[in-house]
Amino acid sequence: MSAPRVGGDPVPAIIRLQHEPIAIAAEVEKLVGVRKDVGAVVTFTGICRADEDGVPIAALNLEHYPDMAEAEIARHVEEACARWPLIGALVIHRYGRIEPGEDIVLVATASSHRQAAFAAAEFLMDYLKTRAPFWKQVESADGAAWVQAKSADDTAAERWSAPPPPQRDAAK
Amino acid sequence: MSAPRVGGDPVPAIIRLQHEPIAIAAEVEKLVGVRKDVGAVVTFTGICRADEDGVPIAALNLEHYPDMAEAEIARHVEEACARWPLIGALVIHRYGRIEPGEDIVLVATASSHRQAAFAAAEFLMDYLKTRAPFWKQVESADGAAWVQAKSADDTAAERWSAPPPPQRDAAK
Amino acid sequence: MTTGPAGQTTKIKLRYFAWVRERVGKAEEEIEAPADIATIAELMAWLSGRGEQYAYAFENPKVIRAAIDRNHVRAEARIEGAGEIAFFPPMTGG
Amino acid sequence: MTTGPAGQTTKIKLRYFAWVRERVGKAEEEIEAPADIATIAELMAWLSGRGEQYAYAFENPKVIRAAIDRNHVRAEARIEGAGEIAFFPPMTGG
Repeated sequence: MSAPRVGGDPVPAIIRLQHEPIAIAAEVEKLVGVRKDVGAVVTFTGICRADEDGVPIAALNLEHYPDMAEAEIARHVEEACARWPLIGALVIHRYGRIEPGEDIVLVATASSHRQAAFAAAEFLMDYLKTRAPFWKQVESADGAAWVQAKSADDTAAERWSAPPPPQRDAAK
Repeated sequence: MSAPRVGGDPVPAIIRLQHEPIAIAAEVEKLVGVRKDVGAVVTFTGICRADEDGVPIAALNLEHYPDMAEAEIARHVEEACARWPLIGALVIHRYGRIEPGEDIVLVATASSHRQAAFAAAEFLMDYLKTRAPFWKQVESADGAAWVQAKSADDTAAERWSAPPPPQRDAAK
Repeated sequence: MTTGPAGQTTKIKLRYFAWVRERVGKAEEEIEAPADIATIAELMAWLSGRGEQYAYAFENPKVIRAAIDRNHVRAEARIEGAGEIAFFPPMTGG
Repeated sequence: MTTGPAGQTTKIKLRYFAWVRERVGKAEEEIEAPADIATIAELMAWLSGRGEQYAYAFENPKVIRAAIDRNHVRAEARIEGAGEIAFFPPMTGG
């Protein structure tokens, strides 16, 4: 999806699954591009920690459902664009083997005002955690183990089920 | 302030006022550094828009109270570190003449888990908007005009006056 | 999903991910299921009876998520007309 | 802030920012104020009487913010012992 249309207004969106490391600065630059009405950019970077629940890990292996993951992310980017006045949105998710310190996921949102950019980035992350078909397996000295889904992530995603509060007026 | 101590735990913090453009990628890299427990990094970049309330602008001129601004930001970074389990926090604010498309401010927060990083970045931005001694003047074809403070920014900052909700358990 | 010659079986393309894939022992397969299996829940119950590995994979069907043609569906969703059905654990991306 | 020789005036270092600075016509100054001025609000009222520019700068004291020694204070804050007092409009940073 390169430009979901919401109310006739095209919002540039970048959605990509890749094994390669994410060139964060370059990706964000592409997102903001030549638009002159961007006042706020929020980025979220998910990074592979060196331990999981106190156990040192060698790597994460990220399995995904290729045909579904991109479509599922695209649906949520469209929903974010319908909920908030975004100028751009970006989701890049890696798969395969990822070592501690490496980036796993990048979400970036651009808007004229900061509240929309913050809310949309949180919304996208909460949905990625609970709805995007990715599964993490931890490699450690004990062998390989699948990461358990966390109920706190479901709780975080559920708060978006209520209708969004009315937009506050312009505060960048 | 390079390491506010909260409960004996030093949190690396970078606070800087400068006229020069902000090297975002390099600054964030410094923040995360060699820490292996960072699982989430949120950045907020405030950018000079090409128009203010529909009027095309030539530039923003940012005046500040040098001795006070850094101290005021440092107090709020310390408060953020006391409220959320941060691994690092960064605030870089520019002053002087800034043209459309240029960055004005960078806030970055690092944590093991995403909710803390998001909340702390929003908290810092809300406070910068309402408490940090900076004043924006808009240069346009009509001359120079001081930007009015927005009541929506005060409302946004006030929501942090209530005690923070209890930490949800670990969801990166 | 296509109905078999006598109307008694249907061909279904299945995909498995993460530990469901590991327990079943394969990433995808095409199966012939009785034509009277109408829902995801019924399909999981029927798969459980196909052998030890399937019984292990589907031992706790409440935790298994499913998708029909790349859309999340609930256990009570009807499978008629499905091109591809996937089973997997709760997602842990992001 | 130091009390003058007869105890009747106090020396105060003042700083002005943004449109307060523009209206007053200077960024900082040292003044001698009557010693009975106890609060920020009283200081603003007294400054208003120092001439047209001050009257213009402080015409609506409710919108003026103040800091004593680089800490935000309210209009009713006492100025005794202040090293530096600043007046400015609501902040618009970030």
